[in-house]
Amino acid sequence: MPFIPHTEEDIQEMLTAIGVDSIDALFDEIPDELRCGELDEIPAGMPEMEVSRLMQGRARQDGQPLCFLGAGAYDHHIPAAVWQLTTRGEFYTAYTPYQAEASQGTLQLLYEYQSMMTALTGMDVSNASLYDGASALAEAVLMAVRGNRKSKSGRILVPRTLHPLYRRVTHSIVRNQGIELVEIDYDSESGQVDLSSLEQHAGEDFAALVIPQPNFFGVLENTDRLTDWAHANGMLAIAVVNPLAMSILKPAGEWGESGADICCGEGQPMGAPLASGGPYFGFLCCREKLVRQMPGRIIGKTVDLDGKPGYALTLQAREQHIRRSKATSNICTNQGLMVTAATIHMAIMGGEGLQRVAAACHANTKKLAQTLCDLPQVESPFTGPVFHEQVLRLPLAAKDALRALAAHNVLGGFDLSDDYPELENAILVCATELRSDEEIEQYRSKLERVIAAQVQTPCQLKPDW
Amino acid sequence: MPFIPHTEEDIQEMLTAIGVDSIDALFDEIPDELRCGELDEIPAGMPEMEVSRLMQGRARQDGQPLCFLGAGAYDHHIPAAVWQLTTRGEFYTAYTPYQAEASQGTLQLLYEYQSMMTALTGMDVSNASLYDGASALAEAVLMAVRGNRKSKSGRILVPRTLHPLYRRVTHSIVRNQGIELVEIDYDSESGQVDLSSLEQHAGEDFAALVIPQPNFFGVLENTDRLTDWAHANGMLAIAVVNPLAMSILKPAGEWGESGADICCGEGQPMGAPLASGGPYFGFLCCREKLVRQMPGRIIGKTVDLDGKPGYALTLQAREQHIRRSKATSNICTNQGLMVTAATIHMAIMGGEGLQRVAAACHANTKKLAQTLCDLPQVESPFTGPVFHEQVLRLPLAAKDALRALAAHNVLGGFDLSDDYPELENAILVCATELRSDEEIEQYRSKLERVIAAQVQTPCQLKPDW
Amino acid sequence: MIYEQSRSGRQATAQTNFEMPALPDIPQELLREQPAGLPEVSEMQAVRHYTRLSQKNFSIDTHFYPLGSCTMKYNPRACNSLASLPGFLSRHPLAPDTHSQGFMACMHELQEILKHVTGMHAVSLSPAAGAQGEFAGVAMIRAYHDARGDDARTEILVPDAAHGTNPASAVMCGYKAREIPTGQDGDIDLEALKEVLGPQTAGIMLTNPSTVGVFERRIKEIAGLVHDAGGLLYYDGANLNAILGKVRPGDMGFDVIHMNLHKTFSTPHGGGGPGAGPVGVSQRLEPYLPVPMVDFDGSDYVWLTEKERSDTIGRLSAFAGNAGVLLRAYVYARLLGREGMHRVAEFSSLNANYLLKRLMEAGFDAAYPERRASHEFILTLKKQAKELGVNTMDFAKRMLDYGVHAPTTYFPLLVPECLLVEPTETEAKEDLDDFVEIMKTIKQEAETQPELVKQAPHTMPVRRLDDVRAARELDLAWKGQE
Amino acid sequence: MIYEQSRSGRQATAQTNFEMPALPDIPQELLREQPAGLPEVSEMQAVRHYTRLSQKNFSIDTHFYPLGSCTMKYNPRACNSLASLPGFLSRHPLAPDTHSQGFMACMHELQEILKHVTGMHAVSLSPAAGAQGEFAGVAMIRAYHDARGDDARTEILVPDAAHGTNPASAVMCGYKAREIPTGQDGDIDLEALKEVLGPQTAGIMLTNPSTVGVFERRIKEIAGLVHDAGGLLYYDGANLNAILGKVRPGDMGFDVIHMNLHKTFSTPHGGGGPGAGPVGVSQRLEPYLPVPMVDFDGSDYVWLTEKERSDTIGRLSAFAGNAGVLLRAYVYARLLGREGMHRVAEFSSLNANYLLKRLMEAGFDAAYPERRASHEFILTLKKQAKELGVNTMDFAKRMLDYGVHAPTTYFPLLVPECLLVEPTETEAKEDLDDFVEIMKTIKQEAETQPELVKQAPHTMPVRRLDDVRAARELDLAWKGQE
Ligand SMILES: Cc1ncc(COP(=O)(O)O)c(C=O)c1O
Ligand SMILES: Cc1ncc(COP(=O)(O)O)c(C=O)c1O
Repeated sequence: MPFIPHTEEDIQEMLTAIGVDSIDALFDEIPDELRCGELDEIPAGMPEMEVSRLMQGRARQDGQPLCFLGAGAYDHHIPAAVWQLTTRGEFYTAYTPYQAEASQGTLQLLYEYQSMMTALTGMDVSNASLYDGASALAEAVLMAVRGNRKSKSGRILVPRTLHPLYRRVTHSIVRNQGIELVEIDYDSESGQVDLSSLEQHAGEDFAALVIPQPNFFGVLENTDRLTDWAHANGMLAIAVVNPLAMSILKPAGEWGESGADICCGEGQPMGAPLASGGPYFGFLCCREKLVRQMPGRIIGKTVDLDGKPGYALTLQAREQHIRRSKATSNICTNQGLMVTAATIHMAIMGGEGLQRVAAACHANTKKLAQTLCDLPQVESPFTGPVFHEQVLRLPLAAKDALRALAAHNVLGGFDLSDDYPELENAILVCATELRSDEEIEQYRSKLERVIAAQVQTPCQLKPDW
Repeated sequence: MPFIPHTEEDIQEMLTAIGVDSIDALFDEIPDELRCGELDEIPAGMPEMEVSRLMQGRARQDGQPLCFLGAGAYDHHIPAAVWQLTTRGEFYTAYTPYQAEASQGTLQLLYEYQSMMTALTGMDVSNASLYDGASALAEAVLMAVRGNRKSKSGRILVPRTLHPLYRRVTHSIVRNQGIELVEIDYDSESGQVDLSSLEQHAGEDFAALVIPQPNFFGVLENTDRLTDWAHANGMLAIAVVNPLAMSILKPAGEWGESGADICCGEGQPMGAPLASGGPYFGFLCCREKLVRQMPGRIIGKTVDLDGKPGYALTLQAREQHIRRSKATSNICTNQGLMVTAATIHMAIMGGEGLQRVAAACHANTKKLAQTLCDLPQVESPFTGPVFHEQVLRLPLAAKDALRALAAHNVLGGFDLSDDYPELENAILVCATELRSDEEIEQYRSKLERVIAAQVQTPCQLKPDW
Repeated sequence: MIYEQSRSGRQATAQTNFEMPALPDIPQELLREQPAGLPEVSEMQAVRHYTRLSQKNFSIDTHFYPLGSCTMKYNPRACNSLASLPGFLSRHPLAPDTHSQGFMACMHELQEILKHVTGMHAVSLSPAAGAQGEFAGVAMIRAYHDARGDDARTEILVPDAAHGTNPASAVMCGYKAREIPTGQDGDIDLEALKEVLGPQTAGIMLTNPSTVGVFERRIKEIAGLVHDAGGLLYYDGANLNAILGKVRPGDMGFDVIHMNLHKTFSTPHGGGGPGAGPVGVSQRLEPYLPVPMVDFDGSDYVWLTEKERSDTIGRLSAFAGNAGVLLRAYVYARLLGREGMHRVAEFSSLNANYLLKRLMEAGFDAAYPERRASHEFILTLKKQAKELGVNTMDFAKRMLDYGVHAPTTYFPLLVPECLLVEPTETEAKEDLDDFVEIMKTIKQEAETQPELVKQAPHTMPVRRLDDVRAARELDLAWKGQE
Repeated sequence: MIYEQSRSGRQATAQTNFEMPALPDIPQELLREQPAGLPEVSEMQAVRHYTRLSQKNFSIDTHFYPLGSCTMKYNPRACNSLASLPGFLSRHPLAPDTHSQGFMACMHELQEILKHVTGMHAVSLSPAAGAQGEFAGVAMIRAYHDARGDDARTEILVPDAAHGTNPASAVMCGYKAREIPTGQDGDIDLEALKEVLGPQTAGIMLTNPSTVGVFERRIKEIAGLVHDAGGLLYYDGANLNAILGKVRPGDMGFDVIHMNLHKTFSTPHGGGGPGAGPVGVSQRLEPYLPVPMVDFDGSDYVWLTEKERSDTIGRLSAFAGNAGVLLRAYVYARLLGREGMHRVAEFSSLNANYLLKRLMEAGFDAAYPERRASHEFILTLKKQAKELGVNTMDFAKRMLDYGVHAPTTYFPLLVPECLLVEPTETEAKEDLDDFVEIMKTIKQEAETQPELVKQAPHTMPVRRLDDVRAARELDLAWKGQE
């Protein structure tokens, strides 16, 4: 009986103590007609050895293609120490730290995390995580609607330069509360928020303006100007940032005259492997004045009976387990273990270490884009400065190019044509610090072949390789 | 400076405190002419990210061929828990437990290990490990020479059914002390020790007889008879056993009338991965009366000042750090971490669990041998019962067959022709519990092709594939 | 504090032992002036700090942890290592299907297993935790009513004993949450339910066994009543461990369910998460399931997204949810198989009923003494609190001194001075017996030296913490050495 | 004790959840009657037991561990994960060269790095630890003399301060070990050396810096004397950390050296091992190196075995030694590179000299106050022992209470009441300063409340253990519940 320690003798003694004949008798309050049968559709149990074989085969099956794909999930080096520590049983198998005295490990770590995130973003406070970057933005939007007392509209300005999946997730989550996301277009030259589209909404009632940095095109927005514009128009400024980019960029808390009000994003670049998209974690920071609108766990430092410092969950009156239907959110379980990894990751990398990584990503992406733009008819449509992703326009359909590259075991980037058809054959490429010069050259030479094949024999476009 | 925490300020303060100008001044007692230069032949340091890339490439390069090779190192399933626990920093980065009070984790674990090994082998006491199975046998031989007061010859009877590498290692280690290993032949029908060759030495002065179980051919020896013969002839009986086999076989401590005197072997099947041959660990158990002849660490249970049980290194007067040139051995560092893994492995598997694994190995090897013997001209030369390895004779040179199989990514077994040329084209095969029916069939079909190729076009023997 | 070990200029340079490229093309006004104020420590300092910090936690791997409603059972180590195989860790979430068949096969099979074990018609794996599953479920209820033009339904009913996420999730979906009372016997007050049911009822959220630890016997009748009123039934699967392989929510009449894989399927809780909260639905809610989902087209596994499923409530996270958690749950499901799943309910119930019986014999009061325990049960220390002035919190803190994590305290709210105890199936009888002895000892201490208990814990890294100060003098981030 | 949790019939069945095949073809008399008496526990019990047990250890990952002669420095976690890549773990030791080039490339490069950093002519990696390296080294010395027919050499000289393995290894090779005294200044007594050198001298084993923590200044002179007498020089590389990248044993005139990779190359000590003790030799000893070794033939890596190297002293373990440890050392060497290696000696010396200086200021006596410390140094607590009745062992035990592992005590034997302190380069200045404060505190305690120190430790899982009883009433294995 996998994972069940009971011996026959134990079972008999326990049944006797309870005063029943059989284990089945323990279910006697359940109406007979509800009892289910053998569940034959579920496979029989297997020993660990066989499950291992199965999973090894499955994992191998997917190959490990060369990754130039970002679009919200980035292939970074993670120091070996990070996960060797994170998977220690004491972190891995603890529950949410409800009993503070028996959970100082997790609690102190989370306090350290909050400290690091506020340092990185320049905000006053941080919570202890949300599910992922996209749902964190949804929570930030809800927070802004609650927090912006002046606005009654429940409307939010969202640029099209924001990740399309983030826009969809936010919409799915906030629409049932009647909140409306209003999109603003981008400048087709710079790839940044189009200031004239923005200006059209000046003076209207919006709870907040969402400001991505970098934006989905990899381009850096003029965050000072956008933040000040939002504030001037009675809106809160919600920053959606890449935490690695924050290590070199002006932190959200310092944008414009008075800084962003809320800063959220995807924590994955801080120690989470790509891992099919999760678990990652959403981070959420804000100005002190908004702290009571925050969703999720928050850890506070306090003292014990002897005056010794200690850590505990605090401001729980915001949360569902205390406030129930009046809570700031329904979130309960968050992404604690990912935060554990992120905290250790940030502690090991340090502020300057992250800068080196960020700068290396930037340099590699520039190198990649230049290398690819040397190919005939490959060009970079936007002029705005980028962080570690860049849009490229190809001489063939993005879908076809990417499929052909994948057949060569190269993940060539993100196909922009569904979300931004006006960009035509555009893809979004990314080269993190992990990509070597040889790998960049590999991409170039494969793309060259793909383009050549396309030009010469268009019928071969549907890859049969 | 990788792994060096000193800031510039630290360095200056420390130099000032010491009263020198520079770090270099700390080496002022070293004659100038001895100082070496820049060591340009050593490559420059690399960040962890690059070393990771390098090592991933190297590890991938060697493939993961299908393994039917044993010959002293076996491909077993290891429960995932084993190494996740073993690599916890508190086990992984501790030193030998010299300060008992600060090392109760390691010490208690080692005491548990000793308890498990004595249970498995049926011996009275166990040490806390030696380097590997082969060197453990060398130590057992030295121990027997010291321990057998009646024998003066320094001679040891060693059957040819013992692993040839074990014979070589033992020879390398004991020969400088003038100890002689005398070989006895095997019965060409059964594959067991040849009793008549043995009988020739009856009455001669030998310190010990070495008894492998199973022997190198995978065949089970008649251990009762051999043990009794040794004792009747004034020799100690040294058992060399596979610990997994011990889970189903009569334990060495119960062999014959009074049991083996010393029992040693390779611990690898208890939780150590194949890993290119190491680290594994040698185990060494003996009768209580020989305990003061034992080499290596031994842990004893005792009490503290309050009478509370605790564990400590004991009988240290046998060891080099106390007895120096009169120690039972020069061993100091042993294979503690492998023992940690083995202890956890045995605790999780339990006695019955190990039996299941052993029986599955046995059944798989029988299945493999039968399947292969269905091929034309493949036969099994020995009649003795086997554990989980078996000798097969092929219709082509073993070297060629194995090379051809390897080109098909199958490790087909161990080539016996160098060590036992009289067996002709013989190989030693092994199918552990990990080998599935499909894999056995894969071996069969590849061997079939190899044999067919050989028969039809002998010129193709030298594989150019 | 890691910051206390920080020194300006210190670095774990094995990580960043490379040149820092310049950033000439990024305008100065977009750059930060100083590196972020993260700790500056060596790699060893970080390793040592976090290793020692971890040792200050109670966890499944170190302690009995009978935290009711949380199903803290053994998290098999194989789940961790197999979900962490390099092929899985390196898979980009947007990798094309050609490079995803292995992963997608696992997901599809997990969908199928969860379908069968809950008796639902279809499953989507994407919700990241129980609460997000609840959100998805209620959003689907809303989408269903909306699709039928039945848009006057404004209320979701929740029992007063329900978990806080239930009403909170209803509100997130734009509903009002309306409480219904629990009867004396732990079952829902059926009369009260009948009274509040009506055309404004969008649905009801139930846990069964309920959060008071007993099986709602008249579930079929409730289902009938709610359905008759035009509402749908939501099953909060947090307590699925009690009935796994014994009864299926689908058979009870539920329309939608979420499962906490970090409970019933034993993925680790990680000190707060991540979890996974897949949702299962009956046929009529199937079109609304959150995306993405995995389908098998006869030869390949394919993703179903907004494109293929236009009625979906949408996407709840950027990618496919907590994939790594789902892989762990999949491994667990394959290790257990169908027989193993039956045994989960059997032995978690055996342990709970045994422990309850022994504690009652030891003089503790059950909240529902006439009822079978499910996989958990409630004690009430009302008597002790009143007679000895030692309350549930004191008991809980004292337990820590005895090396047992406290059960859930003061939840559900309707039972005064309650302890919700869930031993789970992976604990041995000896551990339950030890727990009984500890409870007896604390009771005796409460009688003879109440201060000892009221001041507990005494052996933890800190003594009892000042929560009021934590909330009043907010200190939420390190501001430098004081 | 894990056995105390054992119950007959309990099993961790996720591992062995399969039919037990019969064994019809094995004769009954060869089979055992009962399963071996191993513990019968659940997987969770094992996990919990060994997790908690581990927490009772001091270790580098948790504590400052200045154990002299042991070089307890940070063990980079990358070394562990990269040596544990599936490709490396699954490689069979007898796999053909076609399936071994990746592994062999690492081994060959490691041989080269070790050659260059020690200044030797050739290196074999196979010895499993320092002592086995010593054995190999002395066996090569013997093989060398034997090959020249110079077989009257019966003695190996070892300083009185030498590690116990030195004389023991000499004896394992059939030699007599003869001690030579250390002078007042910590260097070898050269006159005494001259006296014992002669035609019976096979060689001398030295550590430099020596085990008294100072650099043997007249090493060149010693080398000349020994060589003139026809003997060879053995370098015990346990203290290589002190000179890595600064001085090379080959340049000092040594003929053979072993290196403790589990010290200088920072592979973990694992609570007792495994280590790795590669040997390097001068040209004349090259033919005798232990096998196997890795060679590069211009296109492929190939093994050198007994076949190719007929003069070898042979094979010391069945396969190629502690391969996994060697991989860890290789990773470490690549992370550090040549610059990193220079810094090892620099910063380990800086730390040692700083700590010594501060402790002397605090009133502690250095054994060799006039000398530079190398990477370690010796204090003598003679004065304290005499005046206060608090000896070195008491100091050591009290340190544990302050969260620092004790330095090596009572070694080397020639310095009374000594502590051999080796901070290593990976400790931060703050930790050294803390150590000084702790030593001061204990000194003060020894003066004012000596019993507190003599009874120490007070905060460990056990108090001081009865070693005499351990040796007298031998209890070496669990014999069942008493
Ligand atoms: C009864 C019940 N419902 C819902 C939840 C919410 O699940 P989660 O924490 O995964 O969001 C929980 C667990 O916390 C619970 O116990
Ligand atoms: C000076 C010295 N020589 C030799 C050794 C022996 O090395 P090992 O323990 O690896 O056998 C040691 C370490 O214990 C040592 O400190």
